[in-house]
Amino acid sequence: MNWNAWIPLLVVASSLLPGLIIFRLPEERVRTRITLNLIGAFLKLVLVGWMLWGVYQGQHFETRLALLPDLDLVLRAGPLSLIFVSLSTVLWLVTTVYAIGYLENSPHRSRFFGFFSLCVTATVGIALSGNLITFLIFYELLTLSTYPLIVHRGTEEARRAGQTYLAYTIFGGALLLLATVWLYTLTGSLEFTPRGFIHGLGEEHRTALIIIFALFITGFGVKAALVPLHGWLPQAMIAPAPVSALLHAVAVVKAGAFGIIRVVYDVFGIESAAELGVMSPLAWLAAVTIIYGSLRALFQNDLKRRLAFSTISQVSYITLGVAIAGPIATIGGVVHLVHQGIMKITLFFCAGNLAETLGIHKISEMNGVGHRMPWTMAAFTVGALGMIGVPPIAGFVSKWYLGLGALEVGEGWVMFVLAGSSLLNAAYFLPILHRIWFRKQTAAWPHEHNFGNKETAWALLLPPVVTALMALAAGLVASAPFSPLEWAQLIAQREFYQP
Amino acid sequence: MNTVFLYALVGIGLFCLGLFALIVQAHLLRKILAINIMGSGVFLILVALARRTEGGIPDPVPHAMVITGIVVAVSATALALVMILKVTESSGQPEFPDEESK
Amino acid sequence: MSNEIYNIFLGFVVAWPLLLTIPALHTRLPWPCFWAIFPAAVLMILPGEAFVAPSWFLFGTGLGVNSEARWILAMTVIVWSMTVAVVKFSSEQTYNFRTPFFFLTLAGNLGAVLATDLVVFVCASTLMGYSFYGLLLQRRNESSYQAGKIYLIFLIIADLTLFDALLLAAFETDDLRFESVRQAMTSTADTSITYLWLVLIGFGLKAGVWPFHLWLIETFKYSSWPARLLLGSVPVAVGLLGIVRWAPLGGATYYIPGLIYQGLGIVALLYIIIRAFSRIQITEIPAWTIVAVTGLCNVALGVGLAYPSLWHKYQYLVYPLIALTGVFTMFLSYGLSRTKDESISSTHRSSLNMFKAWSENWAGLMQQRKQNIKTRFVLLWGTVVLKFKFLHCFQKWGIAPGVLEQQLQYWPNAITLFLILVIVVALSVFL
Amino acid sequence: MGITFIDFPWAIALILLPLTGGLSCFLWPSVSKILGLVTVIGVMLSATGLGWLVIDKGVYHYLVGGWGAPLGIELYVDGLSLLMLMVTALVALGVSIYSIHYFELSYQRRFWPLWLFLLTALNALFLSADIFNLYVTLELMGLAAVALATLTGSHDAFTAAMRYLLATLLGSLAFLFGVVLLYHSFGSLDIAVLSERFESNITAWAAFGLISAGLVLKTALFPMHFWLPPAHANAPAPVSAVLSALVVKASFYILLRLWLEIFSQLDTDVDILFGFLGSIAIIWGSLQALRQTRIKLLVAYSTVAQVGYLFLAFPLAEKVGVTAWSAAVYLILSHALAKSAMFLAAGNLLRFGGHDRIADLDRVAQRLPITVAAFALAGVSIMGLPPSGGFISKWLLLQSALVQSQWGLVGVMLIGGVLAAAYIFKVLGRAFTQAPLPHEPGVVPATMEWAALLLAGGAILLGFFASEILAIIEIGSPFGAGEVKL
Repeated sequence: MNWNAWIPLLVVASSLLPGLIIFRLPEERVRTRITLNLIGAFLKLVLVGWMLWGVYQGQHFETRLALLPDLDLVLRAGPLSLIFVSLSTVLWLVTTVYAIGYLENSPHRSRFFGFFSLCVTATVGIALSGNLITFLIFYELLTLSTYPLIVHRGTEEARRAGQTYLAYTIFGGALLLLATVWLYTLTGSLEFTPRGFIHGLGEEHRTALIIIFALFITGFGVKAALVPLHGWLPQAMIAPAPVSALLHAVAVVKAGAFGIIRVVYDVFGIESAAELGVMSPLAWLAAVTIIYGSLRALFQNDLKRRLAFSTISQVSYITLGVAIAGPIATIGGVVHLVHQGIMKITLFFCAGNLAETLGIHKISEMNGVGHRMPWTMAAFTVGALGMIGVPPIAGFVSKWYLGLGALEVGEGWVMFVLAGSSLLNAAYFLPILHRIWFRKQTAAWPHEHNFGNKETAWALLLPPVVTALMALAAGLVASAPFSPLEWAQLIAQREFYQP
Repeated sequence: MNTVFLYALVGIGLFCLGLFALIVQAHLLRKILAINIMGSGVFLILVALARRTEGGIPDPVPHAMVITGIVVAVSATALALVMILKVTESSGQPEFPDEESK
Repeated sequence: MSNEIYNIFLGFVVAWPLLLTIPALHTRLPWPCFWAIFPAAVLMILPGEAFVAPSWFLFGTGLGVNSEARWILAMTVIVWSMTVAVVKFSSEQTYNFRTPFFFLTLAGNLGAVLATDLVVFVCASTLMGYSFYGLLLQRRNESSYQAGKIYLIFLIIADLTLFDALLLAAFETDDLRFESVRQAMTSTADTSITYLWLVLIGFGLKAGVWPFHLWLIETFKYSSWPARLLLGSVPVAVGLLGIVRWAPLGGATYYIPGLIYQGLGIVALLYIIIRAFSRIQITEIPAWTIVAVTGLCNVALGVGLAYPSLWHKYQYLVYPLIALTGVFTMFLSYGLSRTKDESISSTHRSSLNMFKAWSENWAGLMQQRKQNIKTRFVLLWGTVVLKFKFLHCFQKWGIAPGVLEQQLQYWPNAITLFLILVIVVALSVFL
Repeated sequence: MGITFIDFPWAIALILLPLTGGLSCFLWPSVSKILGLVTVIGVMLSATGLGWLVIDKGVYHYLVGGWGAPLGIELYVDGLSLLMLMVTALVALGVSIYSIHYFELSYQRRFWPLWLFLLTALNALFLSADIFNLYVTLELMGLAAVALATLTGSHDAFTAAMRYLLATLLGSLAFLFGVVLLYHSFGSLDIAVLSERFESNITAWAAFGLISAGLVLKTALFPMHFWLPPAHANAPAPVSAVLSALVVKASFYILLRLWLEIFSQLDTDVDILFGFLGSIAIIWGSLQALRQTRIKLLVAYSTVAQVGYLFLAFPLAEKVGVTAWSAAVYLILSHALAKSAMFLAAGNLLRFGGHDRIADLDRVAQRLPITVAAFALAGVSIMGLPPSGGFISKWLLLQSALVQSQWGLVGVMLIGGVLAAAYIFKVLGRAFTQAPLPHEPGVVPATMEWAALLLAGGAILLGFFASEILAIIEIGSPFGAGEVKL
């Protein structure tokens, strides 16, 4: 029996099954729910670790189930898949712990954790998809399973945010469906192939291919929050903090960015895409998004909204890295997928801690909070500095490779975008840090909860500290084996150098 | 022009007449009657066309069909009449609400 | 001492103060600040050279110590120990919230001194720069906040400039050790000019070289004693060290940049002399001295850039010079601290006021602009809404589907449509 | 044993079982609940047996009483009719389980006989091999459906049902007229024989026009949908489910059958007309659904829109027949399951809140999670989002449209999907929020909730077994062979 053919499916199932069981659990069975969640998360971690090790040694992991007569549901573990799978798996574990602490004593937890597991299932499915239709299926599943989390609080505002989210994503999904089917009728294949599978098409399909590419980018751009398709993201911040942390900072926007990576590398192929002349518009789009997101972030007083606009800006680094279309920029883009995830989840955890422990939602209320919650705020500081690109935190490594990649292919203007964005990042993060550490507390905390002599609950404190350490480590030991950077290099090598 | 064809034309005429009445008559009973007349038209055609060759034995199948059809029509009419009563009972007039003004 | 242990010790010198940052550790240790410097002091007196670059660390970069670095290391150790001795950080109270920043700055400083390549240098100096901000704000009053803000702005711009320089260097060569970067830059003329300018500006900002000296004066005036004592060593000396380490000195001839740099240095000196006669306050003296010294160094560096042969000849003097700068300014500040204490803040406010006016103006301007942009957005949105006001008519139109649907459900219409359908379908065959 | 078991005349059982069941329910109303349920389970088993038989041995012919055409009745089962029978049985099972607790006792005795007669008519319709039997079953089905639609007994229900009755009678008559003309011209009622003898002449045109229009009226294609929304919205929930899921599909099935076997020989552009009307139906139905403030009306208009998709297959089938028709059949299946689930869920919401106004839904996502889950899952299929049967059919439809560069239809399908999402989430969004005016909740029995979820789950599961089901459709190649498959 070949176990390798089943592991990708097991990875997906390891969060699906607990999720389905949790749906039916009564609200008060807290312990069973926690156990189920953690078992699923650990199991997934072990399985992903196994796959990582296997792929490193050249093994193949592929699950293939018939979907349509000549289209299969394919789950395959390649280097690119694994980098995203590992990210979501590790962060799922961390976020589960966090969510347990965050939602303690709040209503509808079974529903929350059920959909949460579904979201992770969808994300992992997206990561492991071996062809476009599988990708599409999980992509839509992600849309659907995120919706209940956004409207989780059940307020009118939440409902409206949910409707906005759907208006954007359903529209994007429709375009993706069109693009996928169209491509299928042209090529007869949807299988992700390194360097793409559209080479065989003649010159007469050029226009069609350009339109298909544009459709893909628009479709994925919705989730990746490319300007002007970003409107849903700041609104979706109405969701509980763990959702903002894992989903809006990592899973959902990354799914979009990952889709762009897949389309450029494994559907069109860098060379064909460059030949079509679609890469530089994409790069410009990403650049505009980076600057625009940072500019908007400057004007936000709500902490989560500021972080949301920051996400819009940061996720486009990934797109930018892809669009620059050189091997080194690819490393930058792909590695930022991981780095941004770790750093941004840290920031959202900290924002959640502030809200949950002290009732702080606005930046203007954060004066002197560093004395009250030093560990949380230390983690926040690491995350924020990493976002700015301060060495040696993870963000520095991504910016390094992006800048270098741009120089390599002679796109000097990217340097200015990076510099401008860093400057803006500093302009909206450093004042927060200043408030945290150096201002005196001016007013009483809005809603302080007492956690004894600790600054907050363990389950709330541990996750941000762990992710902040991960962000530091990702930069400090960037060249260690199995580090995100090493994997990104492996991916770039596969895309650019191997025959 | 043979008699068969004449019967068929009459059938078609009945069908069209019924259809016309179905459109213009507001009273539900009249509508049901119109439907019945249309049905009769169809049956007439069916019976009329059963004789395929001049002087030959008529085809039995259309007759079977007509009998079946009549049974169906009777039951349908019965149901329709009950429903007209119900509609009249609940709304006070045997018409569709949107046609009342006509 | 075997090589292995020496190397590990090298890493430990930097890692130790970092570890001490954790409150649980340094609150338990007696005299934590002294202990933090202690390994560095040991390293200073240990003989021999060492170099460690574990392959997993950052991009395979590392730390090292040799005779040149030892000069600067010596300066660092002296300055920091003096500072500790004078101020007695954590002995004052049981737990001083600024203490972690002290350790972080120290670690960054040591890292920058011991760096053997560009990446580690950047990492360490950034760590140092940002945590020094914490030391600057020790006083926690408005004027120190303002001074700190200026410092931070200069720091960010400097870091960005240096980041770009770093990328240029990495673009030219894979090996980012100082020596190989210098060689690579010597061989590529056009990139190296850009690179040189980026380095000069970046570190010029960091070291407070004239005309970028504004932050230096202000922070000196409005920060507390430990920060003042460290000012000459921490940002300034490390900045100068950066120029020496990074710039492709002694390779190709950079005549024009060299000339400009010399000119800048001379102008700086002249400027300070003129200022000295007019309105320098006594408390600013050390800061102005620092600017003057950096001006002098600039002249020297400019000469070095313009005449590589001269550079080779007197190269060995540079490191002691930088070391002396740090120590000298430290003592100067210390002396001042004995003579005049805290009276400045109330008496001489002219310069502060000027700065404050400027900075508040600037901040106010930003605020205003923010407001403006916001109002403009609102206005724009308003006009858009107004323009599309007619869309509200559609709300009336909204009933149109309802009416149409009613018409469709109207029995005669429905049946007529049916009739038409029959005819159309039948005729369509015909057509 | 195996041989005898497989030789059992399952097809006859499919007709006789519900017929006798219905009669017994009529005779012994006090036990109608149990009788009805047993019958439906029997029907389910028979359908499974028949399916086993057909998958094993291919196309199935049965001459009732040993009499062949023209006087005898012949039953014919190929992949298409088999799938229709199976989905009928499945929906019937779900609806029957639901109905156990839905109706009060006095209504139980009226519901079960009628419902089993309707099931008889449906099964017989799908088994028929000649056009006159199709007429009879169509008429029976229509009458039973109308009677069922009046069960709520309200004024609106009677008016709607009356309209429905007149429409269905008119449609049947037109169909009968067409049948008469066909018989006159070609001397046979058997579909297979007709398809051989058929040729284009003026009587054939008239027959074509009458039959198509009659069936279009009964299928409620825009603008012939006037009778559907009020009738479906005012009927009791299980009845609405059956009407939308099966009754509308039955007339489409006849149209499809006759089109494929007989009228495909006509050189006509009606397919384009159908495609056009289908497109308008999608847009119009979705927009109307979006306008509604009551759930049941919304769901009913959604049926109008979904029927439009079925008719898109006509223009698309010109070049890629197998794909387009498979898509349509797949849509019939998934829509049958999804829409019945949706109506049942709507019934639960109505029972729970005492009303079905969307704006006044009160946190039903927490209080009726299974019902809302059923509604949502069914909605996924209706929207055509993966993984669901709706997605598969939409995929196939899009594929066949893109192959022929039918951009208009592509656009309509995409817009239709987005609009569907809009109206479904209009309901789901309110499921989480609190109502402005809270009210006393009614009790919803668990069977009613689970029945809805069962059907919705079926619609989702259809998305995973596409290749198997598409293989079943191909049995007896109802769509003709020799066409290039995609």
